[in-house]
Amino acid sequence: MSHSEHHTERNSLAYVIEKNVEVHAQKCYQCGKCSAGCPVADQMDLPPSIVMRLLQTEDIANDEKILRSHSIWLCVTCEMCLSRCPMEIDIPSMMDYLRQKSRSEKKVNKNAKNIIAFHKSFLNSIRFTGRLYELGLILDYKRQSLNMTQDISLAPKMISRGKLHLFPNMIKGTAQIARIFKKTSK
Amino acid sequence: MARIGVFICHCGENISATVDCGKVAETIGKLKHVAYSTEYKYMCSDPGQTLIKDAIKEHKLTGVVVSACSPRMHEPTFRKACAEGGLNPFLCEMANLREHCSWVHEKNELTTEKAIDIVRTQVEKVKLNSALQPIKVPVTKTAMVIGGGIAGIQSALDIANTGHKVIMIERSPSIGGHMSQLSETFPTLDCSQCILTPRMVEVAQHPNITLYTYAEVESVEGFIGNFKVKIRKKSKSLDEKVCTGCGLCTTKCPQKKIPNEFEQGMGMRPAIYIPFPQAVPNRPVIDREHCTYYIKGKCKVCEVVCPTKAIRFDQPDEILELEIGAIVIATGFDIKHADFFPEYGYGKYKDIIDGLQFERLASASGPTSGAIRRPSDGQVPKSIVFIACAGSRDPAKGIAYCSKICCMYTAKHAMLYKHKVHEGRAHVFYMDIRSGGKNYDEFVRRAIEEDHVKYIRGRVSTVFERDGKLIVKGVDTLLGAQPVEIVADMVVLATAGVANSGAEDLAQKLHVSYDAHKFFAEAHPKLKPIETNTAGIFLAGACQNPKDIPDTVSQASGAAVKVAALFSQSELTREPLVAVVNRTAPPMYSTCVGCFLCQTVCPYQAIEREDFKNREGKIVKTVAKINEGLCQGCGTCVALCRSKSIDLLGYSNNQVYAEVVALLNEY
Amino acid sequence: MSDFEPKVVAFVCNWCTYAGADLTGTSRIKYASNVKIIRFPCTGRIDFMLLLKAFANGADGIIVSGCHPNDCHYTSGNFHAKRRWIMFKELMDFMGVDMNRITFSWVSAAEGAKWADVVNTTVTRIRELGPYLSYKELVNRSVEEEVKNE
Amino acid sequence: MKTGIYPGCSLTGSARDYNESVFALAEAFGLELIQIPDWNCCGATAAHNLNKELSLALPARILALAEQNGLDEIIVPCAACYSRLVVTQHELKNNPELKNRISEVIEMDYRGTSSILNVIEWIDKYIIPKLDEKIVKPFNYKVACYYGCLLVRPNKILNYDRAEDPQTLDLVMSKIGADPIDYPYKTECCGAGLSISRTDIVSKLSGKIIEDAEHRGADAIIVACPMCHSNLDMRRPDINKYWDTEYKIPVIFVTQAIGLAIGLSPQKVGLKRHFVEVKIS
Repeated sequence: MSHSEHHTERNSLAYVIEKNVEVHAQKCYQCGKCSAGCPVADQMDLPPSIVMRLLQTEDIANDEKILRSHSIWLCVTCEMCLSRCPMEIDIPSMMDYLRQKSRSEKKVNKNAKNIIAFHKSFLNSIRFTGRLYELGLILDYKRQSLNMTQDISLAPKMISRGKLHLFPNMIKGTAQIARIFKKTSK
Repeated sequence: MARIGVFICHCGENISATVDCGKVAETIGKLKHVAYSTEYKYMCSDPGQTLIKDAIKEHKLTGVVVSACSPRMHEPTFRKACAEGGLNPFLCEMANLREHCSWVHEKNELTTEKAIDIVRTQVEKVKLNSALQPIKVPVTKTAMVIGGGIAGIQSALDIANTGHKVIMIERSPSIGGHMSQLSETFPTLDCSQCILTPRMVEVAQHPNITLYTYAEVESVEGFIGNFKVKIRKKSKSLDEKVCTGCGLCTTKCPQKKIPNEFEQGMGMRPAIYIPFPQAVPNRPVIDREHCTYYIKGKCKVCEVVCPTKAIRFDQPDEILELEIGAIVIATGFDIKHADFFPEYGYGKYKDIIDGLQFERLASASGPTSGAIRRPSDGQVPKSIVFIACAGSRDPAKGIAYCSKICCMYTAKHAMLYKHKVHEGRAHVFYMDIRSGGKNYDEFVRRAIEEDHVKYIRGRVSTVFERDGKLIVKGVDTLLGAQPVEIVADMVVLATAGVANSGAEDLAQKLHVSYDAHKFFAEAHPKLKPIETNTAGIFLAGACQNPKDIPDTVSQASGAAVKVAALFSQSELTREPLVAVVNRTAPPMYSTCVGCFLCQTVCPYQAIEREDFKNREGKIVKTVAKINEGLCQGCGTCVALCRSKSIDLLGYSNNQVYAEVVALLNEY
Repeated sequence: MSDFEPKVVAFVCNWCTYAGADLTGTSRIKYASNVKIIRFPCTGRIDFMLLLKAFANGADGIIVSGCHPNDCHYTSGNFHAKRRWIMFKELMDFMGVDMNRITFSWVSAAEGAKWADVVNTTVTRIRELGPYLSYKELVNRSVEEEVKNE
Repeated sequence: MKTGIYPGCSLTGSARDYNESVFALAEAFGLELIQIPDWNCCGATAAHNLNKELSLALPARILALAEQNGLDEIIVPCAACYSRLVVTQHELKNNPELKNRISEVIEMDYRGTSSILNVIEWIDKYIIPKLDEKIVKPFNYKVACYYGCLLVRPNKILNYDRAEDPQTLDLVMSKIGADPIDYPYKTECCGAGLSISRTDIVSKLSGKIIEDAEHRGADAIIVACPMCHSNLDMRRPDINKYWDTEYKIPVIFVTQAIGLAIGLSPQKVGLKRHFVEVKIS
């Protein structure tokens, strides 16, 4: 509470995060336990503890590095980091925030293209039907990612096991869902 | 006509940065009865105090208000200055402008207004202060040391060597404490028992020291110089005078499967036992909780084999009542154990041990005779991972502080391992290496440079077992958080040091403060680190916070000096802030109606009866009277008195009413 | 109402709450400046008639705070305070004194942050309740009546 | 009290087997489960990755529908949906302003009063008390209980079981005769939402989970989350290709295992729909 009063003129990413998701980057003392437990840290360009360190510098170039990183999209929100963090820093909430900021500032990392394409396809699917239409999702994702051959063998097997519907399952409140999407998409 | 002097302190900028001291001094200067009002940068400095002394004479002051820090900090300083200036010290009050105002509020008008109110309140109070004379009480020149670890031992020996009597209380069957469990000590790697056991023997043989082991404090009453202590000597179920300590009973006891406390659970002991070979006193006790006779009503093997017939199954606990002048608390600490760590398996893996267990493994007198063998299968581990800061600096686990000793003993453990198992690999996961102290950092460097202990900066996320090995997952934060996975045979956790069990209970019996972690609290973090806030009770060692041996020993000697200083006087002067029952002219004698409700609530038995007799010697009235030697000035009797006949000097009804009225009304 | 600054008096014991409030200062934790502290050796010393005195003199709220149960520097002063407090509370309730204006709490010498919390919640509550005019009116009226009667 | 059920999208498609086993159990134990009428998708990972408000609004609509229909208690078999619903309830409870805003977005009254049960809580409450008398074929296998992430984390919010080495699923399994092994991968992540977009990562992570279970001699991996199931079962060919292995250990929903123990047919509990053949039965 008293911090924000001292730093009202700041506009660093750490400050914005503090204000929006109440995650205090300066709490981190770089023990690395988050990175040590993170299932995808070895794939990341910036493991979680490094993201925390970059935030602490409050340096514009470092803030850019974070928003343009692949890491924020690789985070699978498994919550292991938060669960073991000695300082109880809510990294998963911070990652959610960083993803949204990275997207709204058009700084999305190129390598994250597929991941975002999938999320978008997913939301597209439920925007119109209310529920996930798995076949539609796969087709839409292929269109968005231009990844035509992936999982080509999976679909027939799913269909044969009754796990893939050929047609969407529309709910009654689709209009309401559409309005929810509209109202929240500012 | 009151003439009050008011002195506003800036405390450097600590007060003046948020309070307009000039305005306060000016406003106060205009109040009725204020003869002098001024401000100064440091009132507690020598020129500051001189300012007060001079003003007392120059302005013929009848009362002084020093508006500065908390009276808990500097009241004695300024009362002394007033006395030197020729004013009765009890005509000086302090207004707390720092802790209760400038440090807790923002800089604005309201804060300055509050400062003025605080000062005004004290001005009104001090007008009603009366000149008091200190009370003299006798001093019982016997000290009690609670705890027989290295802190208690050092303190007891130092006090005893000044020629005063010492009673030492230890709750386990032997003195020695944690130090007796240690293998070698940093930074010299000399054997812990070799340097400790001579001291233990000295305690036992010292003519001025009376040792009670297997004993605990039952209750404490009284005050500095005059404590009345009850000790419970738990029954050892044998006659110590008859027992020769031959130990035959301990070898014949059929119950042999009790986890050995001294070996940190890594060995077993019988129900009748001597904790360790060098124990002082070297006499066994029967652990009644596990003894077959006490559980099932038959066995008595020890009684049968005892050559001197020393066993006493029906021996009761004994309560001793002691007169004590000063108390040293030296109850030590405990550590967290492996079961405290969910991410390291909740203690379910036998080969994840804590630091004290490693000490026992490395100790020549330990369960493996000093060979490093892992508990699960007795194999010599080819690789050990040491995890520093296990539980310390971990607010999520409720322990935000640094345990201070772990960096050093972890380096020592890794070194000892490398000395004993040359081909072994030792890794230390650490966050920071805190090795301040004489030859300490050199010691850590030796571990790294000469003994090739691999230090990895990072906290371990998890440890689990697979194929009899322990998989340790961490990162190297100095390599950009690169994952590190070590397959180890054993893991040693440098677990957090915590308050000893029963610390809170003991603090309540002694009426001393303790902190949020149940460590005993010092009276002042810098200037009174040995005193508690209860006069006559001192601290030594790790009962205050985790400490290493040199720090513990230093503090223990410091506590001894405090006790010796107290015992150097035969009388003690005490603040005369005691209760008084009023006296009026006969035939009333006092407004006291003699209900003696006050007697029932007084915690110090300080309320006596006084009879008034007429000329014929017949008792016409009996009223309450305070024994000022016993009264501690809590004032409970004052608030309770129905006839308003009791008042408390320094906090009289008139004074507190004046404070309330001043605080709430315009001036 | 927005510029109403409540006057709150705190009656605290020297050993726990006063020391706790010192710790609040040492830790530089900020709190509302409406509270002014009067120090007693022990909560056992506090005569609850003082509370009425404070209200009569214009207090809008009162805090009474001492050591936690079992932590009393004088062994049992806080127990007696607590016992008297319970009786006093009943009486005050009966008389129509607004008990929402009084906070009774335990703050130890180690609880600097708790002291700030006790102060802030009390001040916020009193701010919502507004000035304690009804008590002042009651007292003033009775004084006038007394004068008339004479 | 009526118990509602929020199946979630997976259970109507790729996790039909899970759905069948939940309803088979409900039928066998005479438990009524009322589907929340007109339920929608909870938004899953996609929503909270891209749009925080949406990630609260979608679950809020589901909860509001449950309230409207008088369903004070809802079982959510999918661990991911369970997590989203509980987290939403928690966030809205602690932020009245946000709660009003979300109410406005979903155009419904939201109170946040429903009690949300995960599948193990439901089993503990309704099935365990009547289980003993029904067991005809004890599930005598060594099992690795795999909880995944979202059943136990964020622990402070879910407040269910312990975050490290949880035990509830193990206890349920031992009740039907199984022998749960010490299994350090219980709460390691399988890769979850990256299944389609980064199959390589999922293959890698899920492969480790399977490898350790096989290494410790487990006969089956027991799960309570459709996402975990699809990553460990449907993705098995990808996993075996990634690691160059031939892992054959079946992945079974806890509800399927209980079904088998009380004598339901493999068909009835959906075992025939698995990709990795289940030889247990």
